[in-house]
Amino acid sequence: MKKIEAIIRKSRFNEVKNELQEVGIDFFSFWDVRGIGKSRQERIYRGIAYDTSTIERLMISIIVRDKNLDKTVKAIIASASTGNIGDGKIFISDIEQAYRIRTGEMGDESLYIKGEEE
Amino acid sequence: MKKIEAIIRKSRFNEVKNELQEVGIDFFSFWDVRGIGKSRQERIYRGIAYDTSTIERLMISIIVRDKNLDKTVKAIIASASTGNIGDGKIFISDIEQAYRIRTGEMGDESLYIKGEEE
Amino acid sequence: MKKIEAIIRKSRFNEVKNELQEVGIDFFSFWDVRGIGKSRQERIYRGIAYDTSTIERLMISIIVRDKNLDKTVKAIIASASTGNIGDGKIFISDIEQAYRIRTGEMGDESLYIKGEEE
Amino acid sequence: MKKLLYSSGITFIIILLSGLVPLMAQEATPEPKPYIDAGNTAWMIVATALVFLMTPALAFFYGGLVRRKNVLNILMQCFIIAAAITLEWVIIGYSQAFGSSEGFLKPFIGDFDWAFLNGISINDVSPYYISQAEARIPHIVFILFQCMFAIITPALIVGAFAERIKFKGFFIFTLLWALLVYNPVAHWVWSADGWLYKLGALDFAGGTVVHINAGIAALVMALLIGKRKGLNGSPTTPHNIPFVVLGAGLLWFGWFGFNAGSGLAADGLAASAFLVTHLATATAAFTWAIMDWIFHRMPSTVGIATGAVAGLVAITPAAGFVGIGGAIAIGVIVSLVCFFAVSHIKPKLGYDDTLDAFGVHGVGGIIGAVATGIFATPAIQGAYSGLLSGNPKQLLIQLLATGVTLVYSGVITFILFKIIDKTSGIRVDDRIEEEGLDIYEHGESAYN
Amino acid sequence: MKKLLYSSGITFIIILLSGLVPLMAQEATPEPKPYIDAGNTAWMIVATALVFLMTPALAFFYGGLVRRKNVLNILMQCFIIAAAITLEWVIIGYSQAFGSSEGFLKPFIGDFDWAFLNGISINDVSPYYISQAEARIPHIVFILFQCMFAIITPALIVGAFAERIKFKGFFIFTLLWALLVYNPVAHWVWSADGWLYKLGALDFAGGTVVHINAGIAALVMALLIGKRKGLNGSPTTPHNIPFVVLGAGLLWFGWFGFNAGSGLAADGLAASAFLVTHLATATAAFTWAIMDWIFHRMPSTVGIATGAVAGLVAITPAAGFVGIGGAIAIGVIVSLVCFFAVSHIKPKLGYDDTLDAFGVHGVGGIIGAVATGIFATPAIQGAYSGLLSGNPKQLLIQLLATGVTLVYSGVITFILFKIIDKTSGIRVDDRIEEEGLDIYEHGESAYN
Amino acid sequence: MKKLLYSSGITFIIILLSGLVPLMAQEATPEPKPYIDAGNTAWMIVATALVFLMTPALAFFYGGLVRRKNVLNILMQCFIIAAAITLEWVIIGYSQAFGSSEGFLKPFIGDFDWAFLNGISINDVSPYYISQAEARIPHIVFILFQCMFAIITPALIVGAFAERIKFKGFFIFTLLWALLVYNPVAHWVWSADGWLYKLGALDFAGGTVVHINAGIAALVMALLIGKRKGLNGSPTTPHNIPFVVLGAGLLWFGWFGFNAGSGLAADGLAASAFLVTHLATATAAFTWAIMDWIFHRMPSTVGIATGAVAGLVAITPAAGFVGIGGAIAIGVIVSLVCFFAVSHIKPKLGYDDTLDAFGVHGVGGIIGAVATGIFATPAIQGAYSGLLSGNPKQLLIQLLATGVTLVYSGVITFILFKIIDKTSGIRVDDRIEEEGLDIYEHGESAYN
Ligand SMILES: Nc1ncnc2c1ncn2[C@@H]1O[C@H](COP(=O)(O)OP(=O)(O)O)[C@@H](O)[C@H]1O
Ligand SMILES: Nc1ncnc2c1ncn2[C@@H]1O[C@H](COP(=O)(O)OP(=O)(O)O)[C@@H](O)[C@H]1O
Ligand SMILES: Nc1ncnc2c1ncn2[C@@H]1O[C@H](COP(=O)(O)OP(=O)(O)O)[C@@H](O)[C@H]1O
Repeated sequence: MKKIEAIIRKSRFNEVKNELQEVGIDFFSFWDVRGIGKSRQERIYRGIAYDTSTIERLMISIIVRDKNLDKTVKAIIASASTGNIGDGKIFISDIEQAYRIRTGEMGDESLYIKGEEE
Repeated sequence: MKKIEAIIRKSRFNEVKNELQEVGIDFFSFWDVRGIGKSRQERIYRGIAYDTSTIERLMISIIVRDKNLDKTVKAIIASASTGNIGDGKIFISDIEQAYRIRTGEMGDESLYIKGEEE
Repeated sequence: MKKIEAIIRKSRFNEVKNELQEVGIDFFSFWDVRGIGKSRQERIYRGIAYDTSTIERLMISIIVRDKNLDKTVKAIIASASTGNIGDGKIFISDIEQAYRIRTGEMGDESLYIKGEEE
Repeated sequence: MKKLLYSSGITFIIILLSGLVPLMAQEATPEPKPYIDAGNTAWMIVATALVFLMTPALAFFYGGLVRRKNVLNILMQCFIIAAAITLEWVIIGYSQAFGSSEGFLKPFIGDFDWAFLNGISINDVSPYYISQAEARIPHIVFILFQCMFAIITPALIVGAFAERIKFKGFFIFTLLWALLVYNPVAHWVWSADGWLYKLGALDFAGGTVVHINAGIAALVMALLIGKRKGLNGSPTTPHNIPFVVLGAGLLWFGWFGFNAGSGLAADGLAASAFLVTHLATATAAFTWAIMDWIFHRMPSTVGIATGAVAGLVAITPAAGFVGIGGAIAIGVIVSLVCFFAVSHIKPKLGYDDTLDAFGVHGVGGIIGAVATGIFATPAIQGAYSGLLSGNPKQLLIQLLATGVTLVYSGVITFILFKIIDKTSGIRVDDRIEEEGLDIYEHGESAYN
Repeated sequence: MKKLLYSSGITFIIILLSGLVPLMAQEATPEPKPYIDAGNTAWMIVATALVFLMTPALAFFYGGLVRRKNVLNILMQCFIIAAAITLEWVIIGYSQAFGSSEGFLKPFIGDFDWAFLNGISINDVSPYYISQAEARIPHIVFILFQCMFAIITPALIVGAFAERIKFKGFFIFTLLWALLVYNPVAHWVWSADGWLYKLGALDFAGGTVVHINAGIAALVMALLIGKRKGLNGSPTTPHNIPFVVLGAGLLWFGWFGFNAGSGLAADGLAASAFLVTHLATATAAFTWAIMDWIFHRMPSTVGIATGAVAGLVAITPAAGFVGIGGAIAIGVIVSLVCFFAVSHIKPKLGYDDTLDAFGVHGVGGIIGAVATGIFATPAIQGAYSGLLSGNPKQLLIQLLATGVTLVYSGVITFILFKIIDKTSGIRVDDRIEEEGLDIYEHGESAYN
Repeated sequence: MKKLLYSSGITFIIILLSGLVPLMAQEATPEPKPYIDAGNTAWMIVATALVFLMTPALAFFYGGLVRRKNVLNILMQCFIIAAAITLEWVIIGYSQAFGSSEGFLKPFIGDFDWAFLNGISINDVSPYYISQAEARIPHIVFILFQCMFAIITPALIVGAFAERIKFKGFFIFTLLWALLVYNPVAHWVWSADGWLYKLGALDFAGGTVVHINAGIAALVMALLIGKRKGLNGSPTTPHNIPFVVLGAGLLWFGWFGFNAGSGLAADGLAASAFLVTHLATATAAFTWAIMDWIFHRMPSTVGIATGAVAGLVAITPAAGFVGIGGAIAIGVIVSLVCFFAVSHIKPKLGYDDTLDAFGVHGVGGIIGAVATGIFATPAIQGAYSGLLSGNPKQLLIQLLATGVTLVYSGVITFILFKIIDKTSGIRVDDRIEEEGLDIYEHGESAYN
């Protein structure tokens, strides 16, 4: 199993979500993050300017079975890209074990619903 | 050392926290995430329905020494499960190194307070 | 490539950010987390006290090339430490692959901007 | 429930036995020619707007206290009450509450003569007045002022069954409750024909009609609908305490209209009502903070806001009758009692009144109604005095009015719950309760 | 656009042909000695403050609906409008809108006599009045009351181009629009010299001057500035719905000043305006909830808030002329029409009126203006009646006033857009739109 | 500090030397029979409610500016001030501030005659009035109106030591400060016996008594309590800017009661005060936005909100004395000066006045008090004129009043700090400062 962590633009979320569903990825989690980027933007506070440019991004975390890794990455790149600086990154890492809390199922099994396997 | 990432129901948080303390896990971090699930729920905006079902979940991240892995996972499954769809998942991955910022201690040592080892 | 996850005090964020830029780490993501710590603090709700002490921390996630790992960790420890309990932790794990969404570049290449390599 | 029935029964008997029920009818003295006075009208229009504002204020007070997944449900309930009860009030409510009828029903409910405000025209002078016999306000202003009371009362109940009620069931309940409970009780206490009014029950701005009435309905609903899942009685954390404070602040502000407006004129009585309202509220808020400080070594924001609301509730029926001493006493007492009701008694009894609609409004209203019978002083309005001014009768009358309201509102609420539960259903599915009412009942989430 | 021009043209012709344009000049009857009445003044000072509050309220209503990254931009726009238009109004606006001038311009615009409120002193009695000939308010209060209207009108437009306009371009547009559109149209309709006023157009509190005027400007701006990037027409999720409700609640509250204040006195007319305002709003809110319920099996919070605002808009021009029946009818109609305008027509036409400034204020204002011509009844103000009271002329006059406002405001807005677009530029860069206007236009982010 | 002492000393001497201290006592002309007027009472009741609202408004203005972990602490401080000062005011404060006493103390402080509002009854007419000798308001309304001023003044100070003060120490300080600073200074300036009043110092709505008084206390507290940890002087990011705007909007709204109510009647003077308040505020807000625009190429929301508050502060003492020209001048000047005070002078001097309580209220109040001496014109109130109307004396008197208030409030604050610091302690532990006051001082967190 692999973990895919993608940092994407908030405005591309709908596209990414739809594209993932297209390729059969139905479950994932996401949350708001802020990114530090190169392009500094000045902040103002009552006439004092200070520098803390952060940009809002969405972190998407998907754990997939190995065989689904490629298509998932491709789906994200295809749907999250705008071609402009700031499109974000995708990082892949290894997951040693997974459990489904409800049933206690382990491993690959915990990641799909039996009988619904695409 | 292993990282345990558990996605649980917000309403089970207190149970999970207590259960973890039972088994001696005193430190962990958590934050709000949203999950995409299968059960779609319609959204309404001024008479327009559109589909973006997300459900609120809590992500818990715990880094433990290898020997504590099993009991921690068990504690979470026991306390977070309701038996209904949506109970969430637990994912295990490897942590190569850990540091305690305050002291600079590394490795296993950074994860427990000396003299308090359970 | 390595992932560095640091849980730090919110009040040290500016120092950490500046220190990271000093050593050439220009990109990272962060978000709010809550930590469960040992020092319990009572909560009150309309005359009922209950116990759920959580403290606010910042999670910083940085993916770096292997050669940058050490200096990054050092930079964080140096800038995030106050010497008091609660300074937080740093965890290192392995990243197998990385993509830049905008260009589709993979691996180390996706982590720096060509021609700007420090 | 049983106990309540019992004790109010006893009260009733006492009063009958002691022959204490002379018709101390505050009959309208024959007045020369009432006219619309611009100054009084100016104040009462504003007071009406202020009372209106209390419903959004309450929505925020309650909305901040619930969990993040249910805040819109609260706001929505308050909002639809504002909309639907306004219609109900114009169509039929005002006529039933403040109109008169003939025969047996006269002391109990009005008829349909003023349905759709029929026959009430733009320059009519209000037939109701309190402190100025001639310089009055337009009838329409009185209708509107009362409309805002009719709105906020069912909105108070919302706190009891928050986080687990079906929107449809809630809506049917609210509408029926307004028709079957609010309108009659308002008639009893405030209509010139009402039997409690004729008996001499004092309720300046709505202790009985508004707070006791809503409070007991809240208790019954909380008991019947049952506890929220998976809490084991531990309180949930308010999702947005600044909203609670915003709500409390706006309630305090709007309540000046509620109480100081209830004299229906801009005069010394309004000033006095304003003063005791402000003072009792400050005292109650401060007392609650002290209790927190004593019991937990630190005062909490939710606590002080709750204390303020408790003070506002308790002074409401007394606002036009008591002086500074009474106000301070009421503030201290209500805060002490509500503090224990909410923090000690409720957990012990184990019902789940989510936002303490009973613990604050019910208990606070009862204290206020009773305290009116104790502290009313002729220094404020010459005609009215309480126990401490040598008129123990008043206290008994207040107890009677309280008891009757508790019984009536409690029983009808019980019946309404049972009917709605059997027909359209009243409690949401577990899954909806878990995931939040906002998404499943309204298709929205509050923060995105 | 074309259609609008066309139909208002026809209306114009009809009126001319049927010779329906007698000067039904509501000339001031020679009055004894007007004086400043404390009661009326008390109410109107408060009404002025209430109308002021509507601009922050609108800021929250709109601000809650946009995405998190653009909320400050909305708040900032509303805030700077409040600041800049106040200055503009005192310096020149009031004089142009309500002052008189000589010769050809007299029916169209005032001159500079009252610039800097020159010659208006502290104890002057308001030359404008509606329902009380003698007991009036200070002139300064009238100026201030109207100032708040001048502020909120351009603030309404903000909803149309939200999330993608340059602050500088927006600011220049707003200032020019106030000078070239708001002031003249206010003069036409409300000045004693205004040609629409003399024609007998009825606009109690600003259906034509405020809502139609702003609504059509909003539509033109939305069409010209183009859609937001990357949405494919799907609506964005409001970032903070409690703020939307807070805004709607405060708008409802403040609107009592807007409408019940527009009679400029604390009397029966104010009461009646308050009543129909409250009733139409409640009806519209309720109707919208029902529509949501029918079409989506659940009522939404944003929906009911939108319905309430639509009701407030539509009753505005009618508030001093219609009775209860008219109010309910207006509430139902506006809610139905706006519901479909927003949920069906807009998506089909495909323009991106971000927060439905046209769909709610434009459409609602038109319905209100027309409905005034239909439902106005002499039971409220003896001199005015509409179609259903046997005066079809009024309806035609209302249509004419509506048409003229649509054309004039639309055309000038078009021209202003083109000029500003060519000079200082009006749409932000893609990157700024993507990352949010708050950071790039104001150097701040809302929540930290 | 030293400088201040010095310069106010000089002022004092100048005045003494030039023999400019004739008793220009504005003695009450013997009036026929004052009575309670409904119109004036209507307005003043509402004005009182509006001033009350300013404290919650301030709580949000301040609360939005602090970091997320300290917002409840701010709200709590404002809330408990509202509660405790109300009690203090009724028990003793009003008597000391507005009562009279005999002998040496007469010009400096009232006695205990009116303690617990003893002897003041419901239909008493206010002994204080400004613009209407006979048609007055109830005494109780005056007491309440002034109560709200007594509440907001210490609440202003909160901004200076935000994010690092012990709740207990804060509370003791506030109570003592109200007794030892606010009540006497109010007596000096506003009581008919007060020495500054008799000297002819003008302070329409509280420039000296409220803003300078609180501002200098804020500065002293900020200096003594020391900087927050770990900031190195860089400002912290406001955690919720919409709350800041909400607070500023409600402050602007409530301030109409503050200033236009300070004439104690609904008349031309109230209208004029409303006008100059609104105008100066708009001007100041706009000016600040322009400064932001010039210095940072973009106007910020916090900036424009701060500018508005600065304008409100500065116009306060002048509201009943200046015309349009004066209002615009004051708006521009205060915004320019406060902008630099906050953005340039404070960072250089290096004290940590968290929310610029001194930089905005202190500096703004001084500007307002002085400007009153410059711009006061007999066109508003015939008896009062300033430098530009040929009365340089007034300016000197204003400087004297300002200087005396700065010295007195500063010195007593200094002493109070030292005493409390030594006894109960005043600064929280580092750990609490780091983790936030909300959890450690109140057992709550704002958002969950
Ligand atoms: N090495 C990294 N570690 C963690 N987050 C990163 C890293 N690189 C980029 N990000 C995140 O991705 C966001 C966008 O990436 P960026 O590099 O600006 O886009 P692009 O690759 O198009 O230049 C950043 O704001 C940051 O949140
Ligand atoms: N493969 C996954 N990757 C990331 N998050 C997941 C994954 N599977 C589930 N989740 C998270 O867990 C939540 C609940 O899981 P779900 O599969 O609905 O429960 P159950 O296993 O009981 O059917 C989801 O809403 C989502 O946030
Ligand atoms: N093993 C862990 N897993 C996840 N988060 C942790 C772990 N240990 C500490 N943290 C996080 O770091 C924060 C601070 O760490 P703490 O141990 O209190 O500091 P210190 O090392 O100085 O004693 C905690 O509140 C928690 O959020």
